[in-house]
Amino acid sequence: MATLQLKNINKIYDNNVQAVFDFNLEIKDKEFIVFVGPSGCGKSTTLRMIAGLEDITSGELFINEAKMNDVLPKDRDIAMVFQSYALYPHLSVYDNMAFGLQIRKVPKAEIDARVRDAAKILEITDYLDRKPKALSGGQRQRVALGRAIVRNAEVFLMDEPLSNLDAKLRVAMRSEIIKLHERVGATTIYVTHDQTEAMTMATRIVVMKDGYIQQIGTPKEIYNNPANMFVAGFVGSPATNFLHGRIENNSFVIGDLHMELPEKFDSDIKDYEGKEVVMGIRPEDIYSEGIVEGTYPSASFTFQVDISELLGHESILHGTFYDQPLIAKVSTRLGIESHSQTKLTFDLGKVHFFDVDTTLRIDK
Amino acid sequence: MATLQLKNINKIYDNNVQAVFDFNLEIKDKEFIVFVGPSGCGKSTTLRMIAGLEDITSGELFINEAKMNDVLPKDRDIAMVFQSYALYPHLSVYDNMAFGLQIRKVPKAEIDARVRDAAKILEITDYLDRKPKALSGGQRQRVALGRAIVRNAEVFLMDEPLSNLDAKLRVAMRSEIIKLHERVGATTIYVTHDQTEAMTMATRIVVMKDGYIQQIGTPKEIYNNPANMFVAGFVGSPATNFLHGRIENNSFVIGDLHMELPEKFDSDIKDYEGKEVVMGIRPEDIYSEGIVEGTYPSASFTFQVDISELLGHESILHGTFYDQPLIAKVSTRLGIESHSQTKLTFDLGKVHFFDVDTTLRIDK
Amino acid sequence: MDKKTNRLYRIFIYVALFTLAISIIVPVAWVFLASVKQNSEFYGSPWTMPIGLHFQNFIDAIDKANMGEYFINSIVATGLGLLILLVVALPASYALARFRFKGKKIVNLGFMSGLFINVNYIVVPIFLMLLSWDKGISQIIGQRIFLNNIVVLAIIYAATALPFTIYLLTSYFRTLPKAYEEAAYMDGSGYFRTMVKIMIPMAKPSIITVILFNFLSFWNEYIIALTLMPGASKTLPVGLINLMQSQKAAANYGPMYAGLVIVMLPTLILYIMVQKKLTQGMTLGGLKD
Amino acid sequence: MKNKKQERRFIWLCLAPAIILFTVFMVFPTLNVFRMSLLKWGGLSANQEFVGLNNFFILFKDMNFIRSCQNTILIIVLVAIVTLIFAVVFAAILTREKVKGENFFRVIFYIPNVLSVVVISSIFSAIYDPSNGLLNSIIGLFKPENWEGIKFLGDQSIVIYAVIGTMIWQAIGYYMVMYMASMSSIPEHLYESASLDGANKVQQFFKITLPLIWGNIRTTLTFYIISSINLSFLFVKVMTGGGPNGASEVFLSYLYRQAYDNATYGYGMAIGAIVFIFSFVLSAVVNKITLRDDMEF
Amino acid sequence: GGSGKEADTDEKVLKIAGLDGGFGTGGWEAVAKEFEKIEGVKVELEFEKNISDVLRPRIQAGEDIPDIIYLSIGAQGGLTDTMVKEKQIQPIDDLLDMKIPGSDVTVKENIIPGFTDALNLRPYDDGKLYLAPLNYSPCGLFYNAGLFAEKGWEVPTTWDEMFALGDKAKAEGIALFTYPTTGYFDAFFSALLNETAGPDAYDKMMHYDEKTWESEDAKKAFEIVGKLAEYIEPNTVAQANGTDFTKNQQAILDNKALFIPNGTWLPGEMEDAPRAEGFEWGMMALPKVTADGDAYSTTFTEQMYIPEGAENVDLAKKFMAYCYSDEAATLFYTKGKSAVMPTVNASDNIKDDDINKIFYSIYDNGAKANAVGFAALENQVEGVDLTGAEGILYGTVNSVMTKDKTVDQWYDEFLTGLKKVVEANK
Ligand SMILES: Nc1ncnc2c1ncn2[C@@H]1O[C@H](COP(=O)(O)OP(=O)(O)OP(=O)(O)O)[C@@H](O)[C@H]1O
Ligand SMILES: Nc1ncnc2c1ncn2[C@@H]1O[C@H](COP(=O)(O)OP(=O)(O)OP(=O)(O)O)[C@@H](O)[C@H]1O
Ligand SMILES: [Mg+2]
Ligand SMILES: [Mg+2]
Repeated sequence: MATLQLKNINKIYDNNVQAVFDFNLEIKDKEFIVFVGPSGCGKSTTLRMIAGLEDITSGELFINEAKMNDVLPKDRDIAMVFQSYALYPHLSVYDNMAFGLQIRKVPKAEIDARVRDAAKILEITDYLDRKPKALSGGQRQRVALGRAIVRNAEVFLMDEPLSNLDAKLRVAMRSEIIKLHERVGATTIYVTHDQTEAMTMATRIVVMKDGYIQQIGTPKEIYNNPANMFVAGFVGSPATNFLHGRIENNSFVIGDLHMELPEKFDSDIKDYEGKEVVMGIRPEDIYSEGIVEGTYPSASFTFQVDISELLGHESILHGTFYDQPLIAKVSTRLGIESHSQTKLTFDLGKVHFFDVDTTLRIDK
Repeated sequence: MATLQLKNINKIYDNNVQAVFDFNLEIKDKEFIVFVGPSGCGKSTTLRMIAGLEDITSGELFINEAKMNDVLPKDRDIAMVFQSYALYPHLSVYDNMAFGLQIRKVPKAEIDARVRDAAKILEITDYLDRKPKALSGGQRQRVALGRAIVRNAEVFLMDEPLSNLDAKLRVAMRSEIIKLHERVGATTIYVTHDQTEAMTMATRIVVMKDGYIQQIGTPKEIYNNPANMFVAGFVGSPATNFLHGRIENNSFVIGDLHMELPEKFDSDIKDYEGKEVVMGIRPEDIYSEGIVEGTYPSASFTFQVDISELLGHESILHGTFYDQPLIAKVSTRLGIESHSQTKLTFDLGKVHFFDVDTTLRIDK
Repeated sequence: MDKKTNRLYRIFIYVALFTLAISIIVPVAWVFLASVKQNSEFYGSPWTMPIGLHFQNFIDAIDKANMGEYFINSIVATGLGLLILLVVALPASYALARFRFKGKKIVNLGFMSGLFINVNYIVVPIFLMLLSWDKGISQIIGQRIFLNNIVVLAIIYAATALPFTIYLLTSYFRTLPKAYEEAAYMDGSGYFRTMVKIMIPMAKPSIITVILFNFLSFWNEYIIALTLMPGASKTLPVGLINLMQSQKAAANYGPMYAGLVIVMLPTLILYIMVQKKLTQGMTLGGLKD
Repeated sequence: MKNKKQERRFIWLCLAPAIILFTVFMVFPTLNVFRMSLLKWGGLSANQEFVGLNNFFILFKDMNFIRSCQNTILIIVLVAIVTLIFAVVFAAILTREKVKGENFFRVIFYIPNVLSVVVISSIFSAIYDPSNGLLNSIIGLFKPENWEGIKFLGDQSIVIYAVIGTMIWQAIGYYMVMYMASMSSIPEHLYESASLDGANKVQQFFKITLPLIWGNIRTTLTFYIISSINLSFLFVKVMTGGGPNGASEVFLSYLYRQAYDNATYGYGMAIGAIVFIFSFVLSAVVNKITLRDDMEF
Repeated sequence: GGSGKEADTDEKVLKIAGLDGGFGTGGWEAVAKEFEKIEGVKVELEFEKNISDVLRPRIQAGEDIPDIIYLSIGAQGGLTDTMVKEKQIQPIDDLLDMKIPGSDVTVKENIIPGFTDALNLRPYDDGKLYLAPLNYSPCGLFYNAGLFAEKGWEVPTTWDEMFALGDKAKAEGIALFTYPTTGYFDAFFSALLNETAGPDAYDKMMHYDEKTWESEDAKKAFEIVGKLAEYIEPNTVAQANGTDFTKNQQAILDNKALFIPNGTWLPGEMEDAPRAEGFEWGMMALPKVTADGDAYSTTFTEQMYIPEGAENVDLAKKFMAYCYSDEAATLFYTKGKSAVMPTVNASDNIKDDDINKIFYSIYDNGAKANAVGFAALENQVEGVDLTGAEGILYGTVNSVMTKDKTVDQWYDEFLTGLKKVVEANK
């Protein structure tokens, strides 16, 4: 129902902290955009500028092609879940949720229906009469979420709306939000630190760092083709391993291991012949089973496991590889213990190479 | 440095909400206890009672064998990270962290050293002079954490201290907390919704629901031997599948699938012959590759995949199995698409059986 | 369209502000002008402009009201009174606002009822009480110390302002979130330090209100000072009586207004100095709720 | 749970100085006033006759007292309502709106509060002047030639409103400051949230500001009662002397008239006692009526 | 009574407290200095504008009571009135027979006859003098003599002429009458009662004699005042308060009204005020009721007295006596603001070119003098203020002038109040 354009937006706070630099983003109708990035990178700030709660220091914001810089928040038809909840302390949970509807003069019966509906979805029906003070952290967060979803706004802004919920509830809420988005089709911007959420909910992800956009793309693009080392390192958990080595004859060389690279890299690495580059490989793309050994025999090596961390079904192996730290994620089934040795293989079909200086990805 | 005992503790709030029921827990010195449970189950309440911030309605609390019910919070030597941060709004970040040390008359130089140390670990050195108002959500949370870790308290209570941090920072913080715990050896109680945190940090996990303890055990015990359906369903993500069926001749029968159970179940399921039971199986214990097919051929079946959810390296398959919802987690590599069919096998070595009425685990 | 309503709204705001402002500026300017008028200008229409600037009025006022000495007295009484008041009232308000205890209702009721006591009619009993103390003490140490004592006056100012101050502060302390106290307790802070270091700073806006209002009332207080300081040493408002019109005598309007202007200036200056702090929210950003 | 003993000690330590000062300098003298209200006494001699509640019985039949009672109540009600509305609205504007010259307005609005009653009375004497007063001049602009000025202080049915007008003018700044202080502690994010919920400024005022300063408003309602009683006396004394012919007599001016001018000091103290009880009960009632859940942010 | 503090000082100290009022304090200071010289004592003066407020608590406490208080009946704060009602004043009968310090004459001989007979100085019907008179001034109606000359109007001698003049003036847009505040009616009304009812009846009335008050003659006075309502300057009531009463006085200077009841201090009080061209003060006694009746002008005096609890009663009396010396009278007139002592020679101090000369010769021109003041009551009646400045008798004038009350209502209210007072003092 709404398109958004952010053009060259900058935000400098009163204390001269610049929180957002030259932010450019076009959001199509019904998109579900997810902002991710390290704590303090400017996600909330951007959201708050879109909502109209912070002045835009420079740049332009358009909603549905209309310039919004100077439009009051109340006239932007935006519903927002605040990172800090911002519940009305003097109103009951019910009234907190009903507030926005009452203001819009929605008929009483409909308000009641919508609020109770949302409360059911959020599993807070029992608390409708309570004041926020008498709720647990997660319950408060759900009220904050409920306050937004009862509104049929054109744009939804959600700032870490599920961070204080348990995994199960979070999964349930996640799918409720997806359903809501499918039903209402409101353009949504969603901030989260939860990679699963980002991956499963987003039509596009915006990765930020220190106020700058690092990459904009679909979850698949972000995951499979990170634009730079930061994105590669940030998305996925445990983080991507970065290994320094050299390019020699279409091979990537670390220590005495010469890994013959698949053909697809040929053209991109030409220029780096003999130079140092960084190889990025995700822990889950390192195999201990024979699966890829046949394909990339040159990428097999013996790994000294310092710590083996049990993670239910999977284990995380920590160790060093030619003096560089390396983490691999393998099936628990194999029973690899700490302080043992095991044979591992890099899945060279999944690796990326990065320029040492610019940190940008080399391969296309 | 401290042991804790909670004996028959109950908490009834002023509005007659009972938040905690008959809570019993013995915590040994230097333990790292993690509380998990659905939102609103009483975790924070329990923490707050231990801290002395809420009256204990009935029951007894001992720290180092001394009864603490009536001891002032300040005399309990406990450091706490509040779920809602509770930063002093009128003090700078530095002073927020230094306050507890100033009270204890720690020499100025040492305060400074400790605060700067903590700030470095928490990556908030740049913000030491700011007031909390001018921080991002995650930065505030880190200050809240910092305020606790600068103290060398006997007991640390941490209420979701990392919920607003990005994955990378969270991993870093997690290991810092572990290090701190190893160094200081303070008895720690930690509330989290993050299963990885629970699994990797805890010496023991306490699973709560609706104010009742469901199970206390090491992460492995909780994961591998859940006491009841709730624990099985709560720990692990996606959640354990529960399949209703009957026990017939040491087999578990659903529809026309007769799964021959491994011997270890024999004695436990005897009493349930011919009765309905619930089988719990984790999504990751359902294989699409041939790995366990040989071992449990009777547990193979063809699965109609409704949705295949890409999760990076793994995919989540949603569908129904004899009219019961079933979720499996398989390697993305296999490229199973939505609306396709695939052959799956239950790893019967990993399943558990639960009583339909009591929901307790049947197998030992 | 909405810009229009917004515009109207802002126009309304400014109209309202200016209307009230003018309704104040005009009369107040009148007072200032009056303070530089000559006596003969006070008869006839009050709205004429002064013929010249008769600053002699101010000199007369300072002279006649003995402002030099009285000013110091007033400063001491007001300042000391405020100090005592805050030291006494802050803890009491804090305790009343944030704790439950036996007897709280009665204490509350007591202070509350104190609000309705009018100093105008208890000042004589206070005087009689001090006098009897003086009689007692003079037999012991041969000196009277309670009457004509600026410190006692300050104490009594503080005492009479207690109900108002406690009532106001209590109602403010009640609105502060408990979480900050809890955080302080966890940091190992005792009740006292929590109160002093954490809660009182957060009550700054209302403390400023209290200072402002009590400064005003102490500074302008007349009847207590008159009664309890019957000697030669007076406070400013009592001294100011010398400028007032007396029965059947020609009035000295000019110096009177000049005197009144002089007396009101300190309060105004104080207000100008602190008014910005009045609206500095002290409790923002610390909590997630 | 808290250590009750330590807590109690802290509480009473906090309260003790206040209770002592209050008891010595306010409670005892007040009891003395109550005692005197039971006397037939001129105020100066040793000639005191205990008459029990007789003074009070006379009081309830004293039409002049009843008139002062009516006047006082009228003043309390009108001053409270009008001042409250103005003060809250202006406080809201000055704390919530970005207005140019905000500090200027804040200072200006406060000025009447620092002016002494004598000054205010002469200001209003110039404003209410029947021939060349400001008000009459303004009204005169719209009225026909032979317009005769309104005699604000001479007309028995108007005089009390003239006093009320003066009191409101004087009080707005005072209460505005009080409301500004409490408004400033309302967290900004509540307004943000409300504005996203679509609330305009007016709605924000009624739905956020007002409920959240409700506690403060209740407190000030008590202050209105007290200060109306006290200030009306000062203004009446200077502006009208209670006249014309007692038309603007209020509680305390009547108290003075009886205690001093009429040399019935005991009777005056009985009025004092009644005023005390009246205002106490009134504000207890007001307090009860306006009770909502106590609020912390 | 006062306890003997400061008993150790050898030098006797006479403490005088008084009002810093219309006559200023210069006279007192000068007289005190003289007295100090003569008697070799020390005189402490405490003169304040708010002397009632200052003294009241001290008197209530019986502490630190001055030896002489100079504060008139009816002055703001009502302290002296209360002192009288509470019998807190010491009799000073012997004063009259004392020799004036530094001369051979007795006080009695030097005071104008009749001045010490006034009811308000002897309030208890016990034949004793309690308060000493000083600073007398004739009260009457003040007007702009220049205006009368200009218009060619005669100063009215009877009330009929008065009202006729009122009609004439009305045509010119000038009101006949105004008054500063109702407090000024004590002098006005008592003179009027003397005119309508005669001195004997007046005396009875001042003793609260119901019968006399109910007489037609008494009511006549009320009716005359009622009739003035037709001729009142329209802003009078609106300005008849503590802040604005000078505006009513200004009305005379501006030729907006012809007459105002007042005392001799008026010209001094309005010294700085602007005035109509050709303005000249004039003063007359009240017009007569009938052509052959008497015209009265109230003689207003201030009072001083020795309160109960005073320590140096004898010295105080000595000082009082000295006040009636010719030297003192001169000092009071010259150093104070034209305060005229009621001594036989005091009016000699008034020079011929002094405007006061006209005023003080009012009795020489045929007007009779009368004194204000009711007898003191044994029992005050709670809630009934019969004779105060804002009480029933005078305060109601405002209502009569604005026609909020009729003369009959006023009169009835007064009689009702009177009944209560009489009842309580039976
Ligand atoms: N002050 C209070 N008054 C009444 N009930 C309360 C109060 N605080 C919490 N509760 C209720 O007690 C229950 C337990 O709350 P608690 O805060 O301990 O939950 P929690 O386990 O910490 O949940 P979360 O993970 O959402 O923070 C909840 O149902 C909550 O609604
Ligand atoms: N009111 C403020 N004044 C000054 N600086 C601010 C203010 N609010 C935020 N900042 C700073 O701006 C930067 C961006 O803050 P923002 O809240 O947008 O981060 P974020 O991406 O939402 O982080 P988080 O994930 O921790 O919530 C941070 O460095 C923060 O310290
Ligand atoms: Mg944020
Ligand atoms: Mg919690």
